[in-house]
Amino acid sequence: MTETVVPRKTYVAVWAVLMCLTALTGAVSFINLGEWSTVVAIAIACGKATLVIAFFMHLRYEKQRIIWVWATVSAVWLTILFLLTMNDYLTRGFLRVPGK
Amino acid sequence: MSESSQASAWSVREALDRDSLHEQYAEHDQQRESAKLGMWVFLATEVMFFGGMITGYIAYRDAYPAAFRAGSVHMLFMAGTLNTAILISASLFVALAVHAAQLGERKTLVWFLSIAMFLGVCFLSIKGYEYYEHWVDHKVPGPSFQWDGPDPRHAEMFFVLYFFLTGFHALHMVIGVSILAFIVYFAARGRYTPEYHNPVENAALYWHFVDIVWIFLYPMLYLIGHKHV
Amino acid sequence: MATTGQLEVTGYDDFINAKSGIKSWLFTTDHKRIALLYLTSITFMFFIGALFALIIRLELLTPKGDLVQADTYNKMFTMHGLVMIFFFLIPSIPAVLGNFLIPLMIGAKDVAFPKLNLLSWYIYDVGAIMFIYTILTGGLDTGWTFYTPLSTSFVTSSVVVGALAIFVVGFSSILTSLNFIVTVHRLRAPGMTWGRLPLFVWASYATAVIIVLGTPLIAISMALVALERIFGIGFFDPLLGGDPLLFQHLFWFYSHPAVYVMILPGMGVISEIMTCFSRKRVFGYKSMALAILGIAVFGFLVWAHHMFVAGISVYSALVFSFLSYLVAVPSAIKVFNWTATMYRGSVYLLTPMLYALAFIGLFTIGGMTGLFLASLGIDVHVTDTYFVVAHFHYIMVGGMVTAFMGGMHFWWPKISGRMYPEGWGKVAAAIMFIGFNLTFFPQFILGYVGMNRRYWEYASQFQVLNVLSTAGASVLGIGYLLPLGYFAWSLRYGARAGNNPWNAAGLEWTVPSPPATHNFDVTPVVTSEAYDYDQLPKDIVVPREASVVGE
Amino acid sequence: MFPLWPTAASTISGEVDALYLFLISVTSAVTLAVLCLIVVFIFRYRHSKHPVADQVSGSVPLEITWSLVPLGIFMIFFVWGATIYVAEATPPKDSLQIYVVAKQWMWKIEHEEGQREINTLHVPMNRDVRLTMISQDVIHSFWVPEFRVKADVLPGRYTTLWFRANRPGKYNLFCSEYCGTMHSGMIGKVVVMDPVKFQAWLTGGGEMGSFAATGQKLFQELGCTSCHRFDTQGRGPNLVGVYGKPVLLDDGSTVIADDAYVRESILNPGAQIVAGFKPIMPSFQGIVTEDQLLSLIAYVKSLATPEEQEPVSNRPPVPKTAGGTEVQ
Repeated sequence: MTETVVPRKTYVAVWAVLMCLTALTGAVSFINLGEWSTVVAIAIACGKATLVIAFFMHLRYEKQRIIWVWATVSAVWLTILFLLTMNDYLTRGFLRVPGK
Repeated sequence: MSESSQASAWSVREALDRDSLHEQYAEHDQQRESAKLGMWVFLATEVMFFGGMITGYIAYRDAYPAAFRAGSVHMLFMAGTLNTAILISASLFVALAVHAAQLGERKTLVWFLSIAMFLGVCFLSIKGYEYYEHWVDHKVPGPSFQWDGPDPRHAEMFFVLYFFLTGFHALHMVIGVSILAFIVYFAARGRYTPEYHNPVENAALYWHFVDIVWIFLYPMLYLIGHKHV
Repeated sequence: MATTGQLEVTGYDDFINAKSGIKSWLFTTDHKRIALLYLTSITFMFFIGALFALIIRLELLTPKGDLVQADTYNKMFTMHGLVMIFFFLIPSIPAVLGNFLIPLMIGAKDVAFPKLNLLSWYIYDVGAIMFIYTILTGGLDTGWTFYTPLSTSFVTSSVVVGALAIFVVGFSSILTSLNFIVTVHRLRAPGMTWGRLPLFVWASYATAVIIVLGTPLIAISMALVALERIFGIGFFDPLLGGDPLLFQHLFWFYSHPAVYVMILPGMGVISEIMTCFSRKRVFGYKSMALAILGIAVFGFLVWAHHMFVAGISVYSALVFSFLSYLVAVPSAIKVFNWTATMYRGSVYLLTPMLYALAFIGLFTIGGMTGLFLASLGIDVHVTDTYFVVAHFHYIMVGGMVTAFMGGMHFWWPKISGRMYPEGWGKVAAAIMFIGFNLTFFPQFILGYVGMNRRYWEYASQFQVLNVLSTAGASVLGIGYLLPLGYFAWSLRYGARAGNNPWNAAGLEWTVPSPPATHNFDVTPVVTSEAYDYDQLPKDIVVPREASVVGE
Repeated sequence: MFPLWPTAASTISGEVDALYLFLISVTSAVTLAVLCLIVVFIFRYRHSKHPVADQVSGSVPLEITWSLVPLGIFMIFFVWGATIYVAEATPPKDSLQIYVVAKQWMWKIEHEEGQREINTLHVPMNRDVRLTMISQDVIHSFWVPEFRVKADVLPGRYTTLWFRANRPGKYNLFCSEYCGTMHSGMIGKVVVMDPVKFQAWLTGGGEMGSFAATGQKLFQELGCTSCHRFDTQGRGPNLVGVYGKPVLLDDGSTVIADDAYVRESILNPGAQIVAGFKPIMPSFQGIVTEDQLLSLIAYVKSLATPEEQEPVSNRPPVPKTAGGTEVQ
């Protein structure tokens, strides 16, 4: 056996934090923070996702480096997809010529 | 009696079958690592699959922010929040089930997975209820779509995105619940041991991934309206 | 390496004869048998695609649309593209040669998930059958690019089944690639470090990474097109403020890297052939491996160069043009390094080497014309013309298919245990090279002069070049049929190959041909780098029937 | 026997051809060099002549050289190509405005003076011509090989193309983006005329009045005038002098009242409401065609005071009264 066995307490603690974060993000959504609303909501979601990946999916205890790589790769590729697509959408109309 | 002893004989034999390494592997650890790596690679694929739709969400929300906020007001905030809590709890039980599998606690494993399945079914039922409410409310895109606000077309686009994103997520939930059902079945027959429980672990990884998708869908769809009355 | 007579080869059960009966093939989990199953399927699909190409070229003999109707013509080029790309090119080298060779090359008994491997072949077949169903029920006329809103709201052909066929076949390549990735990470033999991997394995690995990260995007785009067609409402509906360019972004996010899926494995094959027939290690192993990874990663950053005139912002066009030039650098490195591999080597001009040299020539032309297309000012003029058609055929057919044929000749002795007839091989290679250039070179000129792609009728001043192209295509067709004939012939009459007819480096050549089901009796231990040709015999003595009998 | 080169008939053609020639010379030189090396190596190092290979394993300086030198050359290609592209994307200010509507499988052309044509485009020689294009159905692409310019024509969104023809004659106009069954039949002619003759041609068939006048007529027929009044502020914004200027919206943001904005405001009026107005305007989606929309835009444009047509900066001045449009 080379697997790390995580104590049950840890899982329950992580679950409690996740529930709190859910309550927090729900509560914050009632406050209009303007542009920051989205930033806060996505930041909390990223935090929750990180917890799930680290503890429930055992990435924190993972000894195979390549699994770390693959977990990161999908995030990096998503970023490429979002950034380079939005790079088009956000810069349309810079020249004030329709379609350019 | 004879039936149950036959069943246990079966499960022992199957366990032995399973236990024997597949010929391309030298040792159990290598086999387990391979299975896990395969699952992570597959999850990378799944991330990109949802990424395509989320790209559409980002582009359109950037273009029609007001219509998206207006659309989000029609989301059932309580149902969405409850569903988030349900999924997180289901994930907890799945994680605890893996823990049980690692320790070889067969009964606990079966119980925890069954609870997770039940929570998954709850999630789907609530989702179904939401869809029903949207249908009654004429918020399903298509000929029956009705909108009182100023920008009906872009609001309709919000609902297109809502139904596609949550629909594909729900499809993944259905798959996830079915996978858990298989695992419960085999777990009850004692197929998984502390040495061999790759399927439990991989099913759990998949389940957590589906959970993560929802963790993002929840703020993207439910929380952008600022007033949920 | 005793090449012994037929009766004496009884020491092992080779994978072909280990079991018999159709069931033993349909339920096999042996990666080598699955490779052959794939070979059968893709060859079948190739000839369907070739049939469409034949009709296209015949129609274009004359400027008027006189052979087939406009709709039929549109279906021909749509289905030619779809069949060739999704059902032939993408699975060609990875699923056939990759499946056969990767475990052998890294010293493994099989791939990591043999059942999944078989499943992916079945999924491929389901996709293929769905697509054939589409063909039989009237075909598709969306163009292989499925651009919305033409595909979602206007054409009347069976888009839904066609798009879902692409969706399904995408899963097949994802599963194969997932298998390769895990296999390369986890099943390498002791001593087979990353620095000792043959470049073919590097290339297959990089290809698998592209497929795993890119294919979901084509899957979701196809699913969204199908759903929008079913429900009449969806992501790309301009009425709801949907943007047709969003589809193009998602589509090309996969389909541009897919071009590298269709060339990287070919590059891997060429590296193996060039070293073997130069009797020499590869020039700059590290930079070759890095270039492969560089192409795989940078390939994801350039997709919108297909959209320079499509209405993307000028700023993003500049970014994508710049990035497109960056991805050209590793390709340039590879061409120069292959050439340098021959330097002070000891060159044998055998059939696989002829294909490899043809590859370098054709790929260079294809790559160089890619530089034209990456240049914004030129691209505006030549995009959507025959210039583009010529360019990507130089990469996909001149590159990938040539590499596939080279690889098939190179490893045919390993796969079948028999030698193909060398003379015929050279003749076929020459015919293919001539036919190919005659077919596609005129199209560069046609494009710049002003002939649109996907045109059923064209202006009469383009006819001479089109006739040349059609003539070339007929020659090319003969070039493809010949190997089919002599490969079949060699199965019975070819000389026995022995373990290593080329005296080539690599673990796959240390086992008998055809290999045993379990590949290696004892797990090999690797102690030297790839392409250690100084450790191998200096000469290649191609086995001939006579010498076999004589010994 | 066959053409190698299309006629150059616009100012940009020469520039594209120059870059093309440059690319051809550089790439052929490199390709030939590689092919020659291969041939030389085959002869010098063939097995019969050079039976034992020397195990050269690489040379880092060489490899760096043949990575960096191509990169440098590529940057020339990039910058040169980009220069042409940017020039093609920025129409000069006083270009002749022409509207193009594409549909399966024909081109409809509208001149500001009121001339309408189908599958033929008359343009004057030596004058900048700017096309504002939109598609009624699928994606098309406007291409005149002799001009070396091309731009996709999209449904739901305007795109622009400009050129300056400098050689009289008749040239082919192609649809270059696959658009369905008769894609190859969606061709037309571009007629480049002497400016004087062009003027005569323009006024020749002018019974219908200018394109903006068509728009004005439509504006009245559709009843727009009941809300968009010119003497006073009605239930809708006064449209005089609006075109080309920033508009404050009710969510606090501003947009420039360009073609896209006017189009959106007619089809989807609630999407961007001018500050101080109620979202009461009905949608004209499905009621007006793309040609009619263009004529309405031409009309709104004609209401702009000429010197204010091109605003100086992107940053709009904050209007003093929040209650209405900044234009009075």
